Amino acid sequence: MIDPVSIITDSWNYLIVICLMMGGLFIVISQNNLVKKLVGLAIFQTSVFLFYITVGKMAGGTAPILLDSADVAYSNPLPHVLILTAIVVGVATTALGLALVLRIHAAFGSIEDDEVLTIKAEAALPRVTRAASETDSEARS
Amino acid sequence: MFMSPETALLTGIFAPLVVALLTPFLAVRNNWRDVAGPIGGVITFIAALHVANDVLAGGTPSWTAAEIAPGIELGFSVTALGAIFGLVASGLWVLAAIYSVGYMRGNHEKHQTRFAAFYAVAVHAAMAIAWSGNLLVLFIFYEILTFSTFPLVAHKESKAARDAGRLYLSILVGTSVVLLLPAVIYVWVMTGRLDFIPGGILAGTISPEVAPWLLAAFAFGVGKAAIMPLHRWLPAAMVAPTPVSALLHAVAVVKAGVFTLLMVAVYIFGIDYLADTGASVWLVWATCFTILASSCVAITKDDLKARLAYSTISQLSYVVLGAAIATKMAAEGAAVHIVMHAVGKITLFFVAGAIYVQAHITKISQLDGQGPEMKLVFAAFFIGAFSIIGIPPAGGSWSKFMLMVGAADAGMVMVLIVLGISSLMNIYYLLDPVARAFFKPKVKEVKITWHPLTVWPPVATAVLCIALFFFADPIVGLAQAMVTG
Amino acid sequence: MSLAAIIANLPALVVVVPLLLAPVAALIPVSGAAWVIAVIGTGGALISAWLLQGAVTGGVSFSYHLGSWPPPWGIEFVVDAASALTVLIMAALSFVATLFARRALPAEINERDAGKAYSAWLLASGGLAGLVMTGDAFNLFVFLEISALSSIILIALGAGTDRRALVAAYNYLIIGAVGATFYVIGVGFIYAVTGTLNMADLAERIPQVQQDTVIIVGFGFMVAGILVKAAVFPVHIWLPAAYAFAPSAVSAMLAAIATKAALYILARILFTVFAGVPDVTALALEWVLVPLAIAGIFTGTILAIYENDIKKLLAFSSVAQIGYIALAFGIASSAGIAAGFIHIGNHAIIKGGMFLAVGGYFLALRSRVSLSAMTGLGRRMPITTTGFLICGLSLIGLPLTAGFISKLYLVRALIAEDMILVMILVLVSSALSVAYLWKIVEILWQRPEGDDVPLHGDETPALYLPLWILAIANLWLGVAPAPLVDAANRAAMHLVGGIS
Amino acid sequence: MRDNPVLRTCAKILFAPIIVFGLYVQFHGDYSPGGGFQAGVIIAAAFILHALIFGLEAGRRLVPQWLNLALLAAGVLLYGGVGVAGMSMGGLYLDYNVLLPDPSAGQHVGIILVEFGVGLTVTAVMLALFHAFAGFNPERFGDETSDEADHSRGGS
Repeated sequence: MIDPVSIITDSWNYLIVICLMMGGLFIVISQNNLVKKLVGLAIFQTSVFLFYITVGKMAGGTAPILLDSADVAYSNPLPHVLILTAIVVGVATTALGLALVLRIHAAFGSIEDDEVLTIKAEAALPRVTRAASETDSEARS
Repeated sequence: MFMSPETALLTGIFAPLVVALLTPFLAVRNNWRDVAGPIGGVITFIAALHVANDVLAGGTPSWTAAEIAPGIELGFSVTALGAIFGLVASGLWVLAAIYSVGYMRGNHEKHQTRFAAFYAVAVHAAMAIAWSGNLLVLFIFYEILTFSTFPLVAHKESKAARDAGRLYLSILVGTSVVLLLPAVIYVWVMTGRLDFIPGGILAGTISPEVAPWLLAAFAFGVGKAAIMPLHRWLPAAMVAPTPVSALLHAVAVVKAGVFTLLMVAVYIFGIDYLADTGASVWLVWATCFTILASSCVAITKDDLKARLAYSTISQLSYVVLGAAIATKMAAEGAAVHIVMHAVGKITLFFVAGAIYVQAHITKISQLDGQGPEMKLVFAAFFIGAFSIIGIPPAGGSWSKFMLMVGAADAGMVMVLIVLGISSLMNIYYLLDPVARAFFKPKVKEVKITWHPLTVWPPVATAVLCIALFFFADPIVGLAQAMVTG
Repeated sequence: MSLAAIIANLPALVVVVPLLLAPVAALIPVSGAAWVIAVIGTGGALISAWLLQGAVTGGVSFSYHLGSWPPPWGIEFVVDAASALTVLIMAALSFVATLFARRALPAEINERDAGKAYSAWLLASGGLAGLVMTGDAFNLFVFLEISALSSIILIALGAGTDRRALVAAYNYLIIGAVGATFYVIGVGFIYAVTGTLNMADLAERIPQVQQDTVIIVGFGFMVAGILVKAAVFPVHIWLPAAYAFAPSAVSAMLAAIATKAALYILARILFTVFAGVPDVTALALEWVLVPLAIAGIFTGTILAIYENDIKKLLAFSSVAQIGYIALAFGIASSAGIAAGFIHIGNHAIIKGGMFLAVGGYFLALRSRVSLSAMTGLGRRMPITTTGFLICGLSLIGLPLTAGFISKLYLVRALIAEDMILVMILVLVSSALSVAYLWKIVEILWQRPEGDDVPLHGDETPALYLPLWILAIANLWLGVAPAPLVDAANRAAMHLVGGIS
Repeated sequence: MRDNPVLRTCAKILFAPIIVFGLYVQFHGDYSPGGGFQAGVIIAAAFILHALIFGLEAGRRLVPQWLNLALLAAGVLLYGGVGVAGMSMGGLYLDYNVLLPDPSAGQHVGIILVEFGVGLTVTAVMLALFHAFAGFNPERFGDETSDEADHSRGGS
């Protein structure tokens, strides 16, 4: 009943969205590197942007700027506005994520999730306290 | 009459709390602190007498603070059964307070101030349980009683004491939170009320198929009633100093348990509803099993307090049995048995503590031949044991008689047989220590030190055991008021 | 601005006051002055929320049109019994947490960051308020991210005492962003078939839509996204670390209000937006929400029993408590939803209070509060500990405390729907919660083996007063719960009214 | 890159036109495609270009950190202030009609002010982000293990 060829020809935009979405999510889940995770997140979010825009696009529609003639088909402007907002949110998320990665790198010396996890198990005290306790142990030995 | 019943009600409930709050401040002088308990006890007991008097005259003293949900008020209201329990708890507190001073000082226990304060809080909770206005208030003070006795049980702060305390707490709190509270809420959801009405509130709102399950939730939710297999906490609690075992684990705590069950049977289910639906038949057999099984265990125990503890478990089931038989006479017998057993068992525990303080003996096998050295206390033990066994002229004979008549009314011959066997076993394991003390040769030379404050209270309660045989009328009157309403 | 203008603009003020004071706070380098701004911001929101609650008590609900654009074109703020109650609870709790922050926050973070920290603080509380007020499905996403990003910043500030806070914040960021994006995908699907974003309008149009599959998929994505934000099992994994490593004051605020807003949205989506397709929501309620809630209750409780770090223990307990709220909503009767709202309020004051107490311990000990570190603190910090205990008893739901009222109404709702098995599970879990609380209580009064660890400073009112406000609220709502119960009933009636 | 004359000259030439283009996008936003978000990014690009070519310190001299933060806050406050002004003049939050006696003129004023606020904030945020990442100093936050931290990261 559903023709695979017609899916590809008629809904290629949705297929791209799906591919990007799944790819991005997969990267988020599977990658150990904290920066790569953020890249995956960005791809995942971008797929949603594309999804909204492709939904808002009307075949043969023009940009939604008011024209004088009455029989013009406009594309839906609302999704674009929403996605503008979503992009801003995405930028903020990515920026905050990268800032956290920098701080993690400074604090743990690694941005690999599994390495950070093993360090976590060790002393996680702030620098001053730990340095003090280390000098203590050195003095004793 | 110098107090209105309402004033008496509040005095009786809050006087122990005041004592508890004052105790840390009075602790600057040990004598001030130690006299506060007995004085508070006397005030509470007088208040309890007033309240009981008013109830006998047909009144219902009550006081309400707030309403927390439709049909659930925070307040107190005295039922006939509550009046009985209030009398028992407050009256015996007077003696126990005097006794505990002697015991704690004689034993040079640590943290006596903390002990005295929590002791008073426990009595406060017991009084509030006795006079609670509805099931929820009863539940609240039931929990307060549990928590306030934990520091008493774990008083020695040793590992064994703490482990025992933990077992004590986990069984009592666990059962009450898992079973009792849900049962209370279920009753509220189905009937929209929780107050105690003679004749019960469940008839017509809860189907007979559910009733046995609900009763089971109550029976096992009230861990303090120590129905097997939820009895383990009571022997464990015996690590506490003996005044605690005496007042709390022979009177206040365990009686709070059976009192709760009796209240539930009489005022929530209603005797007639129980009899009509047969919801409590299973409970008759469960309690019969507990009576016999714990008597068997008691015989094997050499530790005096452990033997008394198992005897308590068995006697508690007498009360629950009275409720489960679901005839008027049996319920009355159960109510009277709360009093008689309390007086008898506190005597026995007092004696156990007195022996420990004076001679540092805890094992029955070491009592051989010690009788002549401690004549008074063994005489008290003898009379207390008489009351528990149910031999005239001790008070316990009334309650056992009423329970048997009640069972006969219901046509439960097996119950009669169980009660008979149990009495025989009682005779063996309760009179055995006395017999050994007087008729066997000494096995151990001990130095006896004389502590009068630990001797006169058991003598007083022993006298009370005899007195209750001849003056049981008010108690029986209140018990009759309980079933007739 | 005239009084009349203020009254007319209350719905906006709840959100705008904290949000607009946030940049002001960021400009102030002095910690004390920035704190004053934060108090003004959260206090202003609290007063507005209080007045709003008064306005809806009569059963009226009204909508506030941002920019005077009427819905469904413009964004509206919806003020009804449900949103007003939730916003009041959240505003009150964030105000109390702000009071606590004066001493607590500067002690745990870098002094020069204090202004920016309070800025994020105000953004978080304003964003969460907006989340509840908005009647626009996409605007909701924006507020979701405002509150999430600022919460993440606040959590990362915990790095001043423990660097693992950074990892916790990062994980929350990733999981939260995926959740929020799921929500946006869902909104996209629904928008594609209805052409509207206004929630009330959506509720009308969704039943008329022919493409059932799109509705189901959109609904699924939206609910999944919100469940992540609400930290419902099994997507709660960001929560324990985030609460455990954030600064004390932040933990208290987030634990009290952050997930509550998401739970409210869950109720809104289930019972108003998708009210027209009851077969779809019933499926989600019966086969997803209720089982997950019960699984969460047990997982959280059991993990809490075996946890040694007290903040993590409380966080696991939060997972369990969120389960109770989700379960109450899962019952889907008006009694159940009312029970959910009651517990939203009660759990906020319970867990807020407990985290404030732990904050007090932390500042006295100056180290992570593990169980062993707490040995004997009951004797040495009696005021804090008593407050902690009151909240703790409320957590297990003993009568006379607010927690009991929650349990009472939850169990009543379960019995009324004949969910006896679930009721038994709930009660067993609440008995299990006694286990971890008792573990703490015992240690608090145990005597230490050796000498007492030295404490940094005595108990001061600045630290225990906020805690006691909540402790007294616990007792008060346990004895006289009528205002909360009535408000919750009105909220439930309002939401379920959408179904019939 | 500081020594490359081609880059330096191009940057000098481009700097002003980029800002002008940004302002055009900014102030035409109410009539045609454009607005604060886009304009803010464009203007920030000019400053970032400047900092890339002439160094972080020069960039910081041009827009000091305090000014950056002040602009960031000012933009949000301008946006919110317009909303509050709407409230105080008898309308609802962000109601532009009441700002001027003529609703149409009020709409223009309102949207221009709001978009300007957005533009300011976006410019400031972009700059702040750039400086935060480019000027990140691991020593400030790090511990002993951060020795292998990438010191070459930076603006020059």
